[in-house]
Amino acid sequence: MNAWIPLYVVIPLASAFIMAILGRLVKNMGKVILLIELLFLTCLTLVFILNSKGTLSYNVGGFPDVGDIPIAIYMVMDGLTKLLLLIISAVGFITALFSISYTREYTAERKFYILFSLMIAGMNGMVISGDIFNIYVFLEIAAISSYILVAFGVEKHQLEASFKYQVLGCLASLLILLAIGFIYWGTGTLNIADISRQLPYSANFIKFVSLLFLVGFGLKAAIFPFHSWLPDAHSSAPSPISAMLSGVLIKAIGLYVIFRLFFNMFALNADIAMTILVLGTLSMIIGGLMAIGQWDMKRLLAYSSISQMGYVVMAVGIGMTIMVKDGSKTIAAFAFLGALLHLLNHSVFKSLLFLNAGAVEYSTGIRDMRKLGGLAEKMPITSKTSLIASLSISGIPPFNGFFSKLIIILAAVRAHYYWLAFLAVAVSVVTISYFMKFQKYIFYNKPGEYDNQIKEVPAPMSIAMVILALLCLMLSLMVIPSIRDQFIFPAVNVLIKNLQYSTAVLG
Amino acid sequence: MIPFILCLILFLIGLYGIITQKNLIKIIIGLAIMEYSVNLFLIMIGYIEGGTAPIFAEKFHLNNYVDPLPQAMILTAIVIGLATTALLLAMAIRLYRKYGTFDIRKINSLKG
Amino acid sequence: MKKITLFIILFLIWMAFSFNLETANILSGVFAALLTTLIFSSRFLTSWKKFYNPVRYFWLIIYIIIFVWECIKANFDVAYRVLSPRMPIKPGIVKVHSSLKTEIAKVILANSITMTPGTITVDIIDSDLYVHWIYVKSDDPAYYTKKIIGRFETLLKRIFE
Amino acid sequence: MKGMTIIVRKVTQFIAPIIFLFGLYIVFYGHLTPGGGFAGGVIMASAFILQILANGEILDKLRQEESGLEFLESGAILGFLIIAGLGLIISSSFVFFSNFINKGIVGKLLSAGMIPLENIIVGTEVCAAITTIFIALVVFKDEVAL
Repeated sequence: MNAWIPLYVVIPLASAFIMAILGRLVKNMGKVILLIELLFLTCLTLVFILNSKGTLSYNVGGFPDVGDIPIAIYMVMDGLTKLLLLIISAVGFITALFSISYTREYTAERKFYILFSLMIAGMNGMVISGDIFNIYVFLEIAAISSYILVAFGVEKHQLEASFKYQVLGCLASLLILLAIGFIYWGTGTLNIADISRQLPYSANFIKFVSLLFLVGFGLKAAIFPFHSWLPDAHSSAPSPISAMLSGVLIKAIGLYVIFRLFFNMFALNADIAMTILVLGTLSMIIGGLMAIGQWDMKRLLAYSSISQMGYVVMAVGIGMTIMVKDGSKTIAAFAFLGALLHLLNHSVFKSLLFLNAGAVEYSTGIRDMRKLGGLAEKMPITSKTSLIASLSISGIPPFNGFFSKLIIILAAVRAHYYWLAFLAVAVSVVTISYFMKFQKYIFYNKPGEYDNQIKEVPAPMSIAMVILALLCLMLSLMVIPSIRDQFIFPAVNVLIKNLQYSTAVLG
Repeated sequence: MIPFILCLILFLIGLYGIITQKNLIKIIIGLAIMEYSVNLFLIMIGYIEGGTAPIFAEKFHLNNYVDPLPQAMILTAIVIGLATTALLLAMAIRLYRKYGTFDIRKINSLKG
Repeated sequence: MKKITLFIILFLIWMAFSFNLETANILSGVFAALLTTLIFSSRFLTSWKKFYNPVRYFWLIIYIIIFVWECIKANFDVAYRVLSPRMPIKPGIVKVHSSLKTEIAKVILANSITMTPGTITVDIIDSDLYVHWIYVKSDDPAYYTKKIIGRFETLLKRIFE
Repeated sequence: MKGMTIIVRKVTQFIAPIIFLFGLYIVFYGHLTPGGGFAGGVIMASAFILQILANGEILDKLRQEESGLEFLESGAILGFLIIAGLGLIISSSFVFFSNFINKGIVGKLLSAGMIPLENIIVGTEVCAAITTIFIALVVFKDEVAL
């Protein structure tokens, strides 16, 4: 199986440049190649999840270790990686399906698919790479293509949002690079597994570097004090890209790396754990409260992303604090289960909501909720799928959002963080309220003033939305123990058995 | 020690530029300055007093050459920095076409 | 023919860069020179025939000697003006009429003037050179034309025309 | 865009091919001397940039050149991936980026296995990319406001 690992980077990169060459000769080549590529990657990931246990590692270039110092670039595939790869390729596939009709309005349609594929390559490479410098390189590939995709329509607000996103993104990348420099200075290696073996180095050094990493990747993940770019960038982008950014990108290039670095690279640290817990809680509350006041539907969804990511970060923070205090591993595992399940679920329902918003915008050309209304009869598929997504994100049974939120709240209670459990419930109520607003003003209020005849969106868009809505229901099955053990538990194990990473990778 | 302090000062100059300047181009220049300071920091990590270049030649000593890995990292970082700077400049030109100004206070169609 | 000229020049430059006579090096030199020739030949100098005239090279050597001599003289002149406490400068831009016909000769003349300390060519418009001079000795056009470009011009005519 | 004065134009005519040749030299000797694909590619691109700046170009022609360069760029990256992927297929243990060509004697031009090939591809790519960036910025600046 090991030889298949580099394909996660090779295939998206190669197909991007094949599109660039063949795309100008054959029309619609890009769409076909992108869909095939993402379908293949999804199947490959499923095969990996179902067939292989434990950690796989692969060294690029085939240089053998000298003594016990790893020289080659490592690619590592463990439970957490597989989960993220599944999210990236599956949501990517559905979003690409949606884009087929959505992108017709663009003049440089071909380039959209090239950049999409490059973004996939960057995220895959980032998730799969085993050393921090390659994480930085792939981070930049993903980030640069996302900067361009945000501004793809070259309208006023898109350019402005993209510029803001770029300045903060560059700042984050520089801080990350600086932190990587410090790590190399302190340890003389870049391989994550090898760095974690070089422990212990001085506590102040670790705190300083962790702070740099936390700010850098916090900016990429839009955790609370660093979130200011997200509402602009995610709401201005073309809708499939908003779905990719909110559903996948902030997880793959932000949260994933935070988990990987703070669990597997650094030893767990009480201060960092507390910081993560507090930041997660704050972004959960503030994102939720900011979302209520929004009238632009995509902006509302963007703020809701901050809030939902806050849930994930908070749950991970709960688990971290328990593990730092040497508390019960079962409760910590429970918290991580909730976090990762919510990560998976959020990628499904948030991309679905952004696709719904995109469908509404595609048909009516309006994004302001006050001018919309009464679309439930005219756009039945969009309306029903968005209802499912809204119920799911608000945590109504039997949809997937309910289970993950329930697990997070239960974990908070079992860890004796009663006030966090209370806040999580309260924010859940806030979530319900702003999604009721979303539903009411777009689909059920009195009809707005539309110039043209409103029709349901074309077939590929509807199919994409229906698949995601079905996934919203099906992911509830993740709580069944046998499925959970197959999909989520390997990922939870990576976080729980945080010190076994280096032995698993380097042997 | 002094080179590291100078490097930090360069970093702070760039940060100051990003935070205080109102002109898009000046913000980009601030970012570029920060990037150079980080690159400079990386190259100083690998430096050895009196070390030779890490090239296999007659004068090569196995125990006295500067670390080539930070240099490879910097080359990569420079390429990435080139891409980001070029993209930022392209965006700035497009923004100038739309708004007719580089002043960030007048570019504010996004609110909330 | 223009392409062959460019090719030969480039190949010689390649050999000067690499300075070894391995087969692989010569072959790569041929390849590199060929590629460069194909890309740049359309924009290369039009008067390539002059490269094959040995008399011109002779005059070129003489020109270089004279140019270096003029440079040394001008260096002392400028050094005197810089070091002298009274600062005897009187800067100004003068328009110098050149009787050179070809563009390349005019450009070489302008560059020579610029490289000589104390004078800088600002622009060439048709056959007039605008020269910034550190000490404008006289207002008489005949005088300063002779002073600035007199010795260069005759030689350049022999080299390039 | 407009060109520059006759001095710059005439000097460029003579100097641009030499700059380009020097870039090629840096690329070809990348595995023996300091430099390599990236540095050589930048030098090569500077020859083109110098020419465009000195002589000036018509916007339509620049657009045409840009699309041609895009083709070259994508092809170069694809070539790099193919070379890297050949290692995956040819070498016995499925090693991505494996250096399977004979490595030769240190110090000779034909040595170091695939590294010279990779240098040449990187040089092409960087040259095309930097020229594209320059042309794109010129086009953005000169085109009529939308």
